[in-house]
Amino acid sequence: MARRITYQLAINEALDQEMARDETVIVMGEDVVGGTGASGEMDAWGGVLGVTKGLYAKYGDRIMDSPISESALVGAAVGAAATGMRPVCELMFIDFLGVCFDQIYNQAAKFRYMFGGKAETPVVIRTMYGAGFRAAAQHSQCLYNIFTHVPGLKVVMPSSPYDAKGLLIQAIRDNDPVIFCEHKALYAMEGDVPEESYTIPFGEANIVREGSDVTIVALGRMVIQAGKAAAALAKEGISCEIVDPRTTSPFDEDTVLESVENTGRLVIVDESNPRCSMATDISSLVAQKGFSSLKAPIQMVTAPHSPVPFSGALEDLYIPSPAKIEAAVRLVANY
Amino acid sequence: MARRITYQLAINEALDQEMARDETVIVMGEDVVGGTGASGEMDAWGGVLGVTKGLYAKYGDRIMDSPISESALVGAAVGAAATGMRPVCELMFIDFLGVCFDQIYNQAAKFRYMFGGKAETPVVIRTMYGAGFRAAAQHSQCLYNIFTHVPGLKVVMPSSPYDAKGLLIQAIRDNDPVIFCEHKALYAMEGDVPEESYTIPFGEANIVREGSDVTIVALGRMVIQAGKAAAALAKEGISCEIVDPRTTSPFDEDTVLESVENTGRLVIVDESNPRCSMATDISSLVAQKGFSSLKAPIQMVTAPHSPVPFSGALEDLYIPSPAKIEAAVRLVANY
Amino acid sequence: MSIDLSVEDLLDAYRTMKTIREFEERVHVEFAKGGIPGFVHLYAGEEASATGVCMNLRETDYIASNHRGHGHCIAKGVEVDGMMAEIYGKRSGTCHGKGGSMHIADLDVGMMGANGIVGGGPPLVCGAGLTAKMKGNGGVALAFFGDGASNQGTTFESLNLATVWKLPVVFVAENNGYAEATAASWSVSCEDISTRAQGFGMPGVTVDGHDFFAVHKATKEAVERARNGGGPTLIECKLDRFFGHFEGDNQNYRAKDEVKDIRENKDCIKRFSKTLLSDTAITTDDLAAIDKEVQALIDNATAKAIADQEPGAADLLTDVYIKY
Amino acid sequence: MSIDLSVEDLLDAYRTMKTIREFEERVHVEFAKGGIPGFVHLYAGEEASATGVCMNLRETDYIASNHRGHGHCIAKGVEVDGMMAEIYGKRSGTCHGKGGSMHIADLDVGMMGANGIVGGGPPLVCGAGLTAKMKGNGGVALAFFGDGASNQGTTFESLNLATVWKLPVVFVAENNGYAEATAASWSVSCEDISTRAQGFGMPGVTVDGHDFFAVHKATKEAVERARNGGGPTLIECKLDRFFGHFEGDNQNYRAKDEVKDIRENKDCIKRFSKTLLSDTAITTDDLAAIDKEVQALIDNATAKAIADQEPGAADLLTDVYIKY
Ligand SMILES: Cc1ncc(C[n+]2csc(CCOP(=O)(O)OP(=O)(O)O)c2C)c(N)n1
Ligand SMILES: Cc1ncc(C[n+]2csc(CCOP(=O)(O)OP(=O)(O)O)c2C)c(N)n1
Ligand SMILES: [Mg+2]
Ligand SMILES: [Mg+2]
Repeated sequence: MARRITYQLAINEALDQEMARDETVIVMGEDVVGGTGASGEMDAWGGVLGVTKGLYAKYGDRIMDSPISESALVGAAVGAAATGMRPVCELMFIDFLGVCFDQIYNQAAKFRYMFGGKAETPVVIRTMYGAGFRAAAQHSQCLYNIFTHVPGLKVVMPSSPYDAKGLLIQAIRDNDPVIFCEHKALYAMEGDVPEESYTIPFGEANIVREGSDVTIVALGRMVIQAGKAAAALAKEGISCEIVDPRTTSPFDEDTVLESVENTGRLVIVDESNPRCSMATDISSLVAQKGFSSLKAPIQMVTAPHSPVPFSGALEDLYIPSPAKIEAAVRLVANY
Repeated sequence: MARRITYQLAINEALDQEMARDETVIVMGEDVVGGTGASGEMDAWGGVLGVTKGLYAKYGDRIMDSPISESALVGAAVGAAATGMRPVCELMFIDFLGVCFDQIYNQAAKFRYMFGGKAETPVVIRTMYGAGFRAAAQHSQCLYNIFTHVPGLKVVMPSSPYDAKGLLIQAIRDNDPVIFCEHKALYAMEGDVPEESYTIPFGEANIVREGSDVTIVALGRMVIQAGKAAAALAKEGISCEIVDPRTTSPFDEDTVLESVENTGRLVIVDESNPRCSMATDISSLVAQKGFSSLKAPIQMVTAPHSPVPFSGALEDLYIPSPAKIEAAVRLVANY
Repeated sequence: MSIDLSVEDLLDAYRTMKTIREFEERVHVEFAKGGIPGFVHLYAGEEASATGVCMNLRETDYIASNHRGHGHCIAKGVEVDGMMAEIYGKRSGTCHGKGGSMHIADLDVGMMGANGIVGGGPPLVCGAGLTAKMKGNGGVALAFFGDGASNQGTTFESLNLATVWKLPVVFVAENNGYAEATAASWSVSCEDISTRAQGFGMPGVTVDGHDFFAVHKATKEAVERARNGGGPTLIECKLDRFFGHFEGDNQNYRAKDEVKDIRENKDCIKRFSKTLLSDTAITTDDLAAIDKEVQALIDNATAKAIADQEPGAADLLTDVYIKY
Repeated sequence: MSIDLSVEDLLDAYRTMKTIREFEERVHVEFAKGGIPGFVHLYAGEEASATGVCMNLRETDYIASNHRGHGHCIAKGVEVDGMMAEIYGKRSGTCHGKGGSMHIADLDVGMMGANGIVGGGPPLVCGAGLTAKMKGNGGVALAFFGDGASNQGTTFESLNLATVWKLPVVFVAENNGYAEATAASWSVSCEDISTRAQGFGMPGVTVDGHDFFAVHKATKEAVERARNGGGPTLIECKLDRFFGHFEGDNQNYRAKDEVKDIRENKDCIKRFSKTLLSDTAITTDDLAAIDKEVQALIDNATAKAIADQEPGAADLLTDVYIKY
């Protein structure tokens, strides 16, 4: 039975259902409970933006706050995963990966390979990314490219409440380390979400909108921006197909290549900085394996090569807008 | 006056000459002196592979060892740079960025922008990268893609002793943070290097070999591998042009695009893992801006999407080989 | 109490504390009105710390701050007009609107930046201390960080490095009892943060951070030691914040009347004024004059900030690099 | 001395120490011959630590190790044949040749891995300790790390977290006086690493790491405390390494006769044997029999490792993911 709930609630529900299903699922992070040791209420925050709210009341010590020690926190999640638990660890903002990255890419990601298959590390790292909150350069980054670069990590970027729930349940049941990237500007987005538990397999792109003239591959929140652009372009008679990869690693090459085979034209929309990014990754895939289908140069719509500015006026210019996507689509459509 | 010296000595000489020239240039890192506080000789190591050997005798306290505390070490270099020094900080292996990355990408790289131009951070981070030493998954990575992704950082990858010296001197004089990536398998490489001080500007690619049939863009040690492949291919009548970008950020787009305009064919050789990498970055550049020149799909020759294996047999299969480069070139040449 | 500060210094201290307080109270009000974007962390209640500490520093000394940085900025001499405009994201802001509340910096007055990364500052002051040491200019560098940051690896490493390199550095842990919604009494594994100094071979002291004089004295000793080559010190100031972790925080992790009690009984400015009036020649008129002055300063800064222009497209890509 | 271990246990301890020693001496010789690739860090000289510690652990308890991990592996029960083959990068290696000396792991016997990252292990044992705590199985997790690693932020954070979360964890700092070529007396900012325990609200103790019995006793107490819900402990073992930091290190940062003196006067196995012979019923014949057995074990492991096949192309891309 589906109801309309928010992206944020969808995530909360996924955690709740998995914790109920499997005792080894535990949740940890800074203020994921909130109020630990303090004079007021416990479960005061349920995460800095309230995503884990209410889990403490149901699961008690299976959800735990952490000191501000991300290396120890993430490392503990990784170590617990390697020894029999299924931790879901919150790294509050993806921007903080710099104080704990080693435990992710040198430890969790490499255990299985380095140890010749002698370890499984079913850890999920939930983290918020993206601009739009006027949160400035150290709280607005994308950085999922960095995780995608690393062999051994799976990287998930839900763009809707439905995907958020299904992909998170999948992530928790997956036996490899998963980085689960939540766009903070999507938390309030509503959508149809089944009450029951369900999974969405990794590596299966979602064709969000069918179309015949131009393929738009968009990631995370950019799927929404692309949708707006496509709606406007439809009025001009340009038919866009929007492909949402849903996971950047594994990546569904086939769906993207097939779509480009049909349209011959590709625009990639990626909120992150443009160098060595998902935008370049998808470009290179198509330049290599879809070369003969291409009727126009590939266009990338990305943030510029700069930190995220604080000022709202600047930040709005920074984030790829529907208008910029439309311009890019027109360019390839009229090539 | 040029003499033949090693890549390693070229780096040492650049440091030496810059320390002699400018009092604010200081060097810091783990065992860059070696023997600090110990019962035997000082300057016992001069870096784990001896690159900074002898500088202590000349410059005393201007070169200093560090406890194993990379965040504090790198952060100290960044803080010293922001307050008037020109530190050259050694991050022994690039693989260790995970324990200090925040100070690099959230601090050094962003100061200037976040502070509205109110800071300069002329820090150089020298670091060893690359496979071939049987050093396994945590001491053999490339990871320069990650730095290249970050706005505010410059990234340098010398492929010869001549470039190593000129680029390092440039890096030290540059007023932005620079990541200077030394391939450990190149340290013993010899080449002509002028005794006097000289700089090589950033963002100017080097055409290592001229050719007309296929453009090979190769990075760091892969320039050597590409050279071997090109020599073999020349015997088959395939003429390769080898472009060495020398710096990945800034990146010399023009030279690459011009070369591809002439050849119509592109092979990129990048030792790093293939996702969201320099290989995809260069692919996407050409797919976007050089589309009309392309006569064949772009080929990437990279490491596979896996950690670096320990076994020599596996590591040799892991590293892009001249044979693999040749195969890729033949593929595009015969397309 | 015997006070070894001049009347002028004491009035300056009062002016600084009051400026911070009024600045923060105003930002609180303006934020609630919806005019201020982003995450904003207010320093109100902790003024004795920034002020008592920074009075011991020269303009050429450096501080690194954290997300709760307005007080540190003001105490170190950053212009209030620029700060307010920055918080509004305006062009005349200290950072031309690119930084915002969490990234105010002004290297010209020795302010190395607020910081959005908990534990980001301590490594940086090791560097500033190193610069002073290498240049032999008698400079000192000082890091402000919270109880939460006292658990961050970067902070511990900096304590160790500062001792090993004998740096002229002072570490000031502002323990306001909370890191976001988490109690310090729970997250810090020892009674006093200053206890940790011992494991890092430096003196450690805990002071009442509501007491300007206690803070001033402890810092004076530490700064002198640092200037004289005696190495680093760890000072813990125990204090309280008046507002939530950030603006918008409903603070339900705090006991019902906790803030009310703090405002009534632990207000560092009330306490400081009382001492000034009872133990020095300073009069209520003197203080009232400053209050008025400060009020005007903040009113003016706010009005200007609101009226100022936002940056525009031409500013988006400047200052990423000096030269690319 | 009053010894509260059975003869069987003591002989087991001797066998373990001897196995580590012979293993390392052999790797040293074989490395010099050129047969062993990569970076290799030998544990010889430190055997009393790994052995005295691990005798207190069950197979289901976990340890995390570091780059100098062979001794920890052997003491925790990893098969010597597989280890030797791994160090040669062969297919029959513990990790099928993909890990090498710095990455030997065997989760089945509670060995969470050697580690190429200094300070990589302590966070991981917090996780293993958490698993034990959540499962309520009385398990304990223990991290070995060096004096160098004792300055890494990850280590400090783990000490704090273990106390805050009341984890059944033991931290064993093996202080061999050096981190690479740098003296611990310089890089560690306090006299004893165990001093740092205080700042993390846990008991800390320094023992003579050459003394099997001292190590055993301290660990026994710590492990019992952990198993009984008493939280973490920090143990520092002061000891010495016989070889260089890694194979190929000329050790010119050490005083001329330092190693010779250590081998002669501070050999933990000599010391242990002496005690066994003087204070127990164990005879030289008993020990000689074990020596012979160990010799054969190592000879055999080495011969097999050399003879074994290298992995091949089919192995390059397996085990990156469980399922992709
Ligand atoms: C590395 C990192 N982790 C987490 C956060 C989120 N965060 C911002 S402030 C804060 C609490 C800081 O507490 P404390 O250091 O005591 O400073 P206070 O806010 O009490 O002044 C947290 C967890 C962050 N900004 N950076
Ligand atoms: C994060 C990190 N920094 C630096 C190194 C390089 N390195 C390897 S071992 C070592 C010294 C470690 O010293 P210690 O912890 O005392 O262990 P020991 O070698 O003495 O057993 C260093 C600096 C590393 N592997 N990882
Ligand atoms: Mg606090
Ligand atoms: Mg050591």
